[in-house]
Amino acid sequence: MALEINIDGRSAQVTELKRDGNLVTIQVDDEVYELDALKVGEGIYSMIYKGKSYNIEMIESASPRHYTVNSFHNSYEVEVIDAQTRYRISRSKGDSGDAGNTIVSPMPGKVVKIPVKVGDPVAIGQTLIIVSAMKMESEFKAKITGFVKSIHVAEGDTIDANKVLVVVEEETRVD
Amino acid sequence: MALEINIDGRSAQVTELKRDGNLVTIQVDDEVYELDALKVGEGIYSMIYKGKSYNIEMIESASPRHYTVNSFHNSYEVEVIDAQTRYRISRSKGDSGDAGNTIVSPMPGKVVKIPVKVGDPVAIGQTLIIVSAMKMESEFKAKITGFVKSIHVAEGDTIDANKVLVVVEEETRVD
Amino acid sequence: MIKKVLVANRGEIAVRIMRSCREMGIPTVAVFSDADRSAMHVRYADEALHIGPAPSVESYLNIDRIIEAAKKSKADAIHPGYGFLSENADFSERCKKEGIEFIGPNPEAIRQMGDKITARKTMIAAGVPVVPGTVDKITDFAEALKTIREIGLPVMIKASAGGGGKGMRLVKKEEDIESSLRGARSEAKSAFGDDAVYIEKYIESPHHIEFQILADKHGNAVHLFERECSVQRRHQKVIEETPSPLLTQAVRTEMGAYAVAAAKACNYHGAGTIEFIVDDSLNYYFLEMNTRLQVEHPITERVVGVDLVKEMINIANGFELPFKQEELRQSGHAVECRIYAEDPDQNFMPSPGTIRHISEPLGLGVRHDGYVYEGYTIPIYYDPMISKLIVWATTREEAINRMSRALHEYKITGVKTSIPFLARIMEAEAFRSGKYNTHFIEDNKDFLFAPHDCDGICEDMALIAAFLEHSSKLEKITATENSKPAVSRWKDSQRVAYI
Amino acid sequence: MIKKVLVANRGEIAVRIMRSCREMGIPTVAVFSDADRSAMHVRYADEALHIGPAPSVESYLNIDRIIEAAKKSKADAIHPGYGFLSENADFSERCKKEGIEFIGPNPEAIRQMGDKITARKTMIAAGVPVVPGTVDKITDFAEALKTIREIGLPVMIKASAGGGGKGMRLVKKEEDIESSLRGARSEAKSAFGDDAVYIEKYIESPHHIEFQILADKHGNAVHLFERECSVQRRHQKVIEETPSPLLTQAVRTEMGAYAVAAAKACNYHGAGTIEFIVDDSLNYYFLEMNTRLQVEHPITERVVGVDLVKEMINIANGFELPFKQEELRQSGHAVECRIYAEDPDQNFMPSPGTIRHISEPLGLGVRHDGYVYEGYTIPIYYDPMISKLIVWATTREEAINRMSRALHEYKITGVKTSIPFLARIMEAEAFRSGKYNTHFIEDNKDFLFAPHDCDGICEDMALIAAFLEHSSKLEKITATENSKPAVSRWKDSQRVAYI
Repeated sequence: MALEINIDGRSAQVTELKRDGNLVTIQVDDEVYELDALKVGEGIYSMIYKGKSYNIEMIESASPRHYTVNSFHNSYEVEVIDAQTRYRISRSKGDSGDAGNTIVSPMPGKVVKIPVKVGDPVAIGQTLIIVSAMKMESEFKAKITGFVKSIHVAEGDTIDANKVLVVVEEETRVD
Repeated sequence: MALEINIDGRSAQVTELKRDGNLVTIQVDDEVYELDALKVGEGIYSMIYKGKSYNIEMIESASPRHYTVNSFHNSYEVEVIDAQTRYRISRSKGDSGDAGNTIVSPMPGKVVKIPVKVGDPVAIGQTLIIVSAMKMESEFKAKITGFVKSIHVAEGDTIDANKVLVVVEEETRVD
Repeated sequence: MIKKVLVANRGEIAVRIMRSCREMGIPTVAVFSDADRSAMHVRYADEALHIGPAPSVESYLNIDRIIEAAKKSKADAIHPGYGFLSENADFSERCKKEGIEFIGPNPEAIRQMGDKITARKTMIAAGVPVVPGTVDKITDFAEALKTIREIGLPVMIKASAGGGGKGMRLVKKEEDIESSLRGARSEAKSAFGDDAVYIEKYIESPHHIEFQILADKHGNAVHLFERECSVQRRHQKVIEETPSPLLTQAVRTEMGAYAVAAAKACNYHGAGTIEFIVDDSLNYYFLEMNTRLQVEHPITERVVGVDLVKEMINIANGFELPFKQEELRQSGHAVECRIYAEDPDQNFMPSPGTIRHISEPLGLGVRHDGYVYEGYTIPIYYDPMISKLIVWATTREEAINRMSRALHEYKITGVKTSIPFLARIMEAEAFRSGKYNTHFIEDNKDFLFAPHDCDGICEDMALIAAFLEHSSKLEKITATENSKPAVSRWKDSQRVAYI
Repeated sequence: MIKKVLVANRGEIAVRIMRSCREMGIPTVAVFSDADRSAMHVRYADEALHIGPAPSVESYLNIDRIIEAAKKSKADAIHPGYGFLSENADFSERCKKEGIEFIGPNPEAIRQMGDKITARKTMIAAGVPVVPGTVDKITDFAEALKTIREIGLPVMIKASAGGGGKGMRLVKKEEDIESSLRGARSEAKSAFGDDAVYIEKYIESPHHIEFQILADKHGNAVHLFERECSVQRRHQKVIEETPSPLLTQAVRTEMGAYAVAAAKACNYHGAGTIEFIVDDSLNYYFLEMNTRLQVEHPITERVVGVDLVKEMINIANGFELPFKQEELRQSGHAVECRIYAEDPDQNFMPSPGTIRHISEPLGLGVRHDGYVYEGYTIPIYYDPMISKLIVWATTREEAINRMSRALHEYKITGVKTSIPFLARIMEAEAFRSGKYNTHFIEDNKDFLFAPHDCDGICEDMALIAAFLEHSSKLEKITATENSKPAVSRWKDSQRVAYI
């Protein structure tokens, strides 16, 4: 199996060459890793590579193709690029679709600013909306590159938790 | 739904009268309990009854009908008596069957004594075999009432872990 | 004697209070909102009562519902924790009226210290140093000049009617006084139609240092030394330690005496905290008093060897303090890190969600005060703090190394946390040397937010883990698909082709 | 200076050692057997090497494989923990030969104290009290009589060739000496053909009290006071505390001095423990020396404020002890409970299995040294100890209440544990009053194994929980069945009818 995976802007080709239980040989771009990789708990991996022990924690994001991965003290945003995968996973989850493109308020608050409008092209990391809650302002940023499809609130609105705020439409990709 | 449940020798009839989420009304023999019962984790229940908070921990035994239940500081051995249940669960688990009647060595050791022979009738709690391991002797007792179906080791044998030692055949029950 | 305590709070502090009650053999009553049925404080308490919907104003801030719950459960005392109703004088008064012991100060003390102007005047009367400045507005130029010279530079001139930075001037040099004063007044005049100003001493590199006090109902009061709370973001404390690396023994003794004087000045009883602002030259000024238990109280407990919640309950019971000032000592060094469900890389945005896996930090010198468990969903309605990690060691250096170690082994999946950010602070030179003030995070942001260097191997390991996790997910889905009836397969292919 | 430590152990002690190494900035190497790939010490270490199959003799006890792993990982020191190779003189010697620092005593000290007769003779030579008795067998009646009168009653007369209770007599009264001696000798003669006997002082209500010592390579040695270890089952410690409720300050000082003398007598360096047997009248006798770190070392660490593993590493590095005897003090009270995966109601049978859920005890005064995590399967090959729970408080009573509280909040599902049994001990009058000896569990078994009384409500709650768990399981199965093709339904009905 091979997957194209984006990590903090870098796009890497990851290919499994061999697997024997938790002993795997995996190629990451030009580098071949022979390692002992064991899943020891929900989202917890123990890796032994060249005798060194690494602990990796995965946090699945709202979207099934996005992960936050803690490796040592670093935290990486990881996105799997694979149309087939995207299709299969979204289908297996029913109609809920890929939530990565939908900004939902995690808590009740007040809309401070919406620096985009419907139809605007947006890039990963671009601020879509600023919400004030728990005595602080939170900036919600685009997790994908695409276009603003819809905006469901206005500046100054008081919002409930779990309300859809902004939806971004992903750029269509044909494989 | 109603289940007959054995607890430390007492046989109780437990019937669900009403359920609205975690608010349930359950009758235990003659007593009717209206309570708030919430499963908060694997085998962990939080119960609020008449304003009091109870924490119950369940440990599933080898058999799907047997549980060890910790309630407050007490520990109870619980057995669900229900032919339909027994059948369904054992079928859903494939051919592994009901393991409650099979004594398996949890660790390597040496057989010290086997006080029963094939064909003997045995009662719950009766000692079937004594094994010495980790510098201590462990008595393995019958978890069900029935007959000794087979004995797979002899006194003085050195045994490996996970070896079947004694099998008890359950008394057949027709509902 | 208190026979049953209702804890009018939630989260880690509710559980922490119940722990001490349990050790004292006092049954506890939890109250919970719709969002908190599965919360640890409900599971931990001997009794639990539902008090209303998720929003705090309808539950944890609803005095009537809480009093009702206390009566229903026959609780004869209420511990308010911190936040919520803990500094609400009306609640303390209501408890008194209902014959329920409020485990905290009397309503008069809460009111007196809750109002900034009254608190400031009380402290001045008690001889406690306050930030020098004018209390009343100044309209006369000559008077303003005189006041500035009395206070000494640097000062901040602020428009009395102002806000938003208009009519505000920071004056650092003698030669700028007159022009700044003129500029501030004319700007204030044109912006607000009023040229009145007030003047405050400007503290350039402020340290936030607070003193813990305990006072009984018999007029005895002691301080339990200081907590250094200067590591802050958005005026919220992130890391606290004791002893403060800044204070000298002489200044500590002085400030402690003032803290006791402050408590006595408002006829205080219970546990309280006197907050000071301290400059690099160890000038210190009363800032405010918190008339409650503080989030960071555990570091004091560890270094002084006192259970503050038990002392609060004993004080509420009318007991005299069991120790005198001269019997109290600071032993070793303690550090606390507050663990938040938040994303430091996204401006500390709260990250509520479901906890999937926790590895708690354990071992020598580690105290962990938390309330979340695996499978628990952190509600979106309340504070995003997950837990407090407290370490103790014989020296400050060892304590910092121990905190690094504890943070290293503290792993949570499911939500993002501040753990990696806190670990980074433990490595920052300014923190390790003890030379930091409230500007610490801002001053060190390049270091604190820089990725760790591990020769690309961490990144590749992250990629491999993501690959394994994702591919096992794909395999599961494929397995499920293969078991479906064949009839839908053709349709699938069609859709795949057109995507 | 030690640059990298290989920990030749597993479980909680391996992780505990790695914690201190991490705090010191020393990288660690884990070794693991086939059964331990997923164990915490492998995850915790900086490096990890596989050393062999699950049985200890082929892995953790295999000196060659461990030395090989140390060389491969370039570890310049090995910490053996407790158990396994920790008291193996050959291993210590081999390390020395390979140029690897063994973090523990030299092989000569291990050998000298490992052999009971040599140890006893060394102690007698050093003036340390040993259990009075004859070392060589006695064949002469008059000599036996004389020896008994020297030792003093009660004594135990044992057949020199004997075993199984034959030829054994407990003598409590003066008038029984002669008849007992005759009886023992004639019984021994008929049973073994040899009437030689030996005589030992009989300690009626023995207490097991041990002293922690630390000695450097420069001849300095101190003791870190005692640990009371009398709560035992099958000669295995269950609960330890310090200070001992039995000792007086005068006896403590005496015993401590003897412990230091014992360490010096065998030219010891590192951490070690001198075990004493103590009777109700505070007569004490050397029992044996453990030439390693003890399971129960954390209670000493807490009360004295010392990290024993760090001290061991510093000693191995050749440093002098950083403190003198007169600088060490006991502060407050600490208690440790050993948490085993076992079933106290079934004669403490080990209960290996997979951990499904853990709620760790947290909060003030609690230290937890564990290594299991949710989803971890406790292997059947090694010790069934899951963790050690250590509490500290200002007084013994508060420490016991705190331990009760901590045990109450410590919940594990998946395996049976000794937690409820330990909680019961904390409520036992004999334990609470401090009046207990090694017969404690046997003497109090009626209380310790009796169910808690809660008016039948606990039993009904257990029934309700079992009902809910089982019925939700049934619903899941039913749901799965309903999604199956209809063709097998008829067959199902047939089988149901015939069951």
